[in-house]
Amino acid sequence: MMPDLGAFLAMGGYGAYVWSAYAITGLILGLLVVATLRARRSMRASLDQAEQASPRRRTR
Amino acid sequence: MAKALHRLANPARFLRIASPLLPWIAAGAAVCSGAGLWFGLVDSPPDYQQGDAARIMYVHVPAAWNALAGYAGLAIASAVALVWRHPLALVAARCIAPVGACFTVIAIATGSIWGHPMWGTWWVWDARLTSVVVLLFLYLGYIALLQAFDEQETGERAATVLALIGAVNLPVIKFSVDWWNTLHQPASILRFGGPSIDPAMLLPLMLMAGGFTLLFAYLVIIRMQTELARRRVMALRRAALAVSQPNDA
Amino acid sequence: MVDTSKTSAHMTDPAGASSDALVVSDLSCVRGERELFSGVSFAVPSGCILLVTGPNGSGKSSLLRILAGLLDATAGSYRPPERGTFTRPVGYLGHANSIKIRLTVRENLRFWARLARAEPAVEPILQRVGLGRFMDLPAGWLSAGQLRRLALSQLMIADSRLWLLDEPAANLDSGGESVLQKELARHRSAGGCAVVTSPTDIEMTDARRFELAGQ
Amino acid sequence: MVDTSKTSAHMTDPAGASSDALVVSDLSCVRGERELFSGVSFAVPSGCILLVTGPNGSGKSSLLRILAGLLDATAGSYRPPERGTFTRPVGYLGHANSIKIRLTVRENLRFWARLARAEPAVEPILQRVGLGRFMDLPAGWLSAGQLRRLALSQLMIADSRLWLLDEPAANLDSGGESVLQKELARHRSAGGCAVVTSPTDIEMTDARRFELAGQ
Amino acid sequence: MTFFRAVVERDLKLYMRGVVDLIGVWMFFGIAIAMLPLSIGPDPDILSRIAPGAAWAIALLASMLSLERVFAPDQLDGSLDLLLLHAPSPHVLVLAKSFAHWLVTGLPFVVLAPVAAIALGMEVRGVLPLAGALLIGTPALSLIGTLGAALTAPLRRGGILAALIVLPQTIPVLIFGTAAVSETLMGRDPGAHFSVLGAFTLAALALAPYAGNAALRAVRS
Amino acid sequence: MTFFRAVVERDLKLYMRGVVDLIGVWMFFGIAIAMLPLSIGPDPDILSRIAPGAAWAIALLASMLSLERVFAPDQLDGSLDLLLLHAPSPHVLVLAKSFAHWLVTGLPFVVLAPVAAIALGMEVRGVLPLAGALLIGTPALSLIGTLGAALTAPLRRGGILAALIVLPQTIPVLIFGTAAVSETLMGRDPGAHFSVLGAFTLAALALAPYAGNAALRAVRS
Ligand code: HEM
Ligand SMILES: Nc1ncnc2c1ncn2[C@@H]1O[C@H](COP(=O)(O)OP(=O)(O)OP(=O)(O)O)[C@@H](O)[C@H]1O
Ligand SMILES: Nc1ncnc2c1ncn2[C@@H]1O[C@H](COP(=O)(O)OP(=O)(O)OP(=O)(O)O)[C@@H](O)[C@H]1O
Ligand SMILES: [Mg+2]
Ligand SMILES: [Mg+2]
Repeated sequence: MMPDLGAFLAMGGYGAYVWSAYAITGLILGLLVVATLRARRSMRASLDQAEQASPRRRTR
Repeated sequence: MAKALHRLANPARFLRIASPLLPWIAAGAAVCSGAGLWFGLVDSPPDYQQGDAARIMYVHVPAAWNALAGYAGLAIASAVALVWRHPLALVAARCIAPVGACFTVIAIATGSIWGHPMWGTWWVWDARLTSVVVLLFLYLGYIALLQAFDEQETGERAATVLALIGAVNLPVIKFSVDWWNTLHQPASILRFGGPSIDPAMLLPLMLMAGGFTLLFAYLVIIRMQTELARRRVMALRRAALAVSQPNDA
Repeated sequence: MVDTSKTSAHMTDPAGASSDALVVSDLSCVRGERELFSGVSFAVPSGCILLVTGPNGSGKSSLLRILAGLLDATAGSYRPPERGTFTRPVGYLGHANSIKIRLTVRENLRFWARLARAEPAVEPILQRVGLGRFMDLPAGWLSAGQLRRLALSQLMIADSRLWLLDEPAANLDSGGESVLQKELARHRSAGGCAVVTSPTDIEMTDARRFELAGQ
Repeated sequence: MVDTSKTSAHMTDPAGASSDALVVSDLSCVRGERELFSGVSFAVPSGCILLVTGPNGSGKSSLLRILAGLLDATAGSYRPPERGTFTRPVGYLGHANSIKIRLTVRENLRFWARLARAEPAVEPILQRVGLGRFMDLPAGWLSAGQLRRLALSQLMIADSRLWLLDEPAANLDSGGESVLQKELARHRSAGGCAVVTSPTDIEMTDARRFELAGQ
Repeated sequence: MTFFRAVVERDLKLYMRGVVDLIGVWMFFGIAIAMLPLSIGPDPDILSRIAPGAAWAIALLASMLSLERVFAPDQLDGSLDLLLLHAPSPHVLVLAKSFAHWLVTGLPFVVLAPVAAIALGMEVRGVLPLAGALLIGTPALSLIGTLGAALTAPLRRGGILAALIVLPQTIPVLIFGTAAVSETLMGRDPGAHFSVLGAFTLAALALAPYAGNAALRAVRS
Repeated sequence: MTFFRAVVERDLKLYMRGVVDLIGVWMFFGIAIAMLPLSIGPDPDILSRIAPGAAWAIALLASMLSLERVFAPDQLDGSLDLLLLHAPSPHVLVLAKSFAHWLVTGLPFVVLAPVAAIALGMEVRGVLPLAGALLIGTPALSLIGTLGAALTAPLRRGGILAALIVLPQTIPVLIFGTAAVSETLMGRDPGAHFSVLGAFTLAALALAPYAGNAALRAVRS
């Protein structure tokens, strides 16, 4: 199915356009997913911390 | 405190229901987009008119659809929040906004890239393009207002009112812009496609649209989980704060 | 979370209070997710002054803003007195003076007089608070205590039954304080009532007291 | 124009005062074409507190602003004390609190600490004024008295020899007032001096007094 | 009605006392108009074509620029509390505030903009439609703008945010307002456009008090 | 220098505290650019010709819009007194204030304005001149603007006249800034315009601290 990687990448002369469109989409969505997951992870960490510290102690 | 607990009750139920669904949604998004990419980039014919440039469509159009649907979701959530005072609706609205804005940016960026080979320019002030820009600003305005207040609740109430004003106005804006364009613009914009899309192109388009929509849902739910966790953290911190006060004068 | 309320402070039975009294029942207030007070109940009949004291941050201002309708209570209810022979039911003087520095002293007061539909005899009132000589100066030139006097005169001209005064004596000299006392006496003898806050326990003849404990 | 000065208030001979004293000679001030005071002379040596009283509008704030270099006197002169072992010669706390409501309490204080080149140990000072629990809240959430405490801590961190305090106790509760007294005592025992205004005659142990008569 | 008049008159007085800011707004208008020939070049044909649109755009920006003065100062010095306390209903307050804002930022442009447009070379028969369109359309700008101002009232620097959230909502006014003029200039009947513009303003007039009330309640805390 | 850095960093933090707020300025710019075609029509030819001028006008507007934040808030809450008390000299304060203002309202436009101009259809070879002109010219806007801000801080009328004298000084910046770009686009040498622009900024840099100092003294009375 991949006889000619070069032709595939060239996209009939529109390669730069097509690939940059996909790249931008991938980049934005990738960053969004990573940021979203990271935020959840760090928030869960602080939740654990806060729950351990409560109800009597300050969490600093 | 009892009231605060009561307010957490609904979100807790939400978490119980949504969390187990997440892996399935993620898998669905991955499968749909993967298959969409395969059919879109490899296993579909180039468009007879636009050649391979038409493959941009498989990211552009789903992103644009999601951007539009996102604002509808935002407005509905805001209306629910305002009318039924459902706390979860506020959380949903606030979490939809950034995701929707990102999809709007993608639609604009990919459309712009597509426009260069097709129209010979990155941008024209045509009705649809202009209204997408306006949509982006509606999202950004909502986010900005949401963040502008020290007290989160105040920001939420303000942004809710704004979302509803925007929702009432959106059709009017859309109509005006369309109308404005048809009046002024006999512009030389090539219009592509029409309704008759080759089924070989329709399949990847639909797959990608499904994948993007699932991804949208996935992101929103995770953000809601994060937001709910953040609220609990704040509540716990404040409760702790109210109990201990060793060194105060 | 600590329960800070002094629910013992019922002064009359709220249910039986006459309609010319401010009746507060079981009010509580949460701000910034911290409970300031809860279960606050009292009544202030006409002719009566309630002095609300409590340390900084105990919620005195929040309580007053709730009574003025400017802030929503978290729970509980209150009923302002009917206006009776007065023009308006409720008047309010907050920490901020509500003064436009670009207008003159007279213009400032005249505006509030118009809003309150009081006859615009602002001069005698300015005389009473000791601003007679400053009437035509821009309010931005007033000293801190003079600004407070001007803010007080706004309340005096509005002719409301219930006065809500948030630390009215802040920045006032002894002359200003006696003006305040005199006006409060005049107000109560006309059948008005008032809630006055103060961070320290001040002298106020014949006033009931209510303490917010803070935490 | 009325001469309102109390020139009798020389406390030491200005000419012979040592360089660690604030020396004021024959100061007068005209604002808005009205003379507020004239011929004001006094000295405040280190370890000494001067309490300036006077009715509203008598010119207390104007005097303090002159001493801080924020306002030009119409006539007369003054010499702030040398900084000696302190970081700065003069510190000032006006009616306004100089607080940014969008920054947190800690951030507010840290900025003033930086400007004063003080080491940024803001936490202990916030504890001392009773804001320990509020350090990470936006300053806009503070109550009136809490804001005043924060403004006071700005002065404390700057480590100036001469403190100029314009009605520092406004809005403070009794806890706040005792913090203020304690800090003043600490300051004077470190060799500092202070000019404090008040519209009413307040208790201040071991302070000299100066009255602006007003008109 | 007493309340309405009292508030409008006071606001006018205050706008006039702080006249620097206003002059700033009008000056911006002047500069922007003067800039146009500079950047487009003095081609009279192009200048006259864009004249009505430019006048509208600048009137719009100027109106948005001054939103900061509608509620924020009153919020800051405590007056808003008292205004709400005295208002027969918050709706009246919102209307009075919009009206005063319109008097200083909308109405002047009804006169100024045609002058500027003529200076840019617009045909004289465009004057009346332009003034008319502005007269009909600018109240909607002020009404919508007041909503933004209410939503950002407690913010120290809400002005830009207000402009930001309001501008997209004003697009219909801008489009129909401009079109009404250019239709006339092209010799067609602008009646329909004027009707739409009027309908929009009426709708804003009907809805703004409620939305403004909701906005004020939302941010008061 | 410590003082300078401390003030700049604090002001930046305050501008950023609503990052929103700052982003607000940029978004305002974006919307304002987007509104232009809506009012003067989507004709690419006209749009591309007014692009550099519009970018400059809106940069000016955004810069002027935020002047209110330079001194007024500090004056209002008493911080200005303390800043003056701590400043090694008032000149440093004026410079620090201008610099912070430029960082948030000038610098971003050096990047944003060319993007916007391209969106309006300006030829790509105009990008560098436009960015360059903005880089050279916007500091003058901030410096002159800071003066205006200092002059309008007091409540007495004295400031009005001064502000009216100061603010129009921004017009030459605008004119030469636009001209530098359009000259390039027309294929001519813009060197002279750039020199004049630079001279303006240098003069502003040299004079503003003194004028600003004088203005602040006037305020404090
Ligand atoms: C920056 C430029 C562009 C923007 C902001 C944009 C925006 C949008 C939006 C919002 C939609 C969804 C509209 C709907 O379904 O009702 C859409 C759909 C579409 N766009 Fe674009 N677009 C841009 C450029 C382009 C270009 C250059 C092309 C191709 C030459 C293109 C082709 C399409 C197609 C084929 C659809 C699907 C049409 C349909 O479902 O009816 N777009 N675009
Ligand atoms: N907008 C707000 N958001 C969150 N918390 C707030 C807000 N305003 C006030 N608070 C908090 O509520 C508490 C009570 O404030 P309030 O102003 O009612 O106190 P107070 O009794 O009037 O104090 P003071 O004597 O200092 O005026 C304070 O701890 C304050 O930090
Ligand atoms: N900027 C100004 N221009 C003209 N006159 C002013 C100005 N500021 C204050 N004044 C006047 O100067 C007088 C003294 O003001 P000042 O603020 O010094 O009084 P004060 O003694 O501090 O009073 P208070 O106890 O009320 O704070 C007042 O009568 C005031 O009207
Ligand atoms: Mg209070
Ligand atoms: Mg004073």
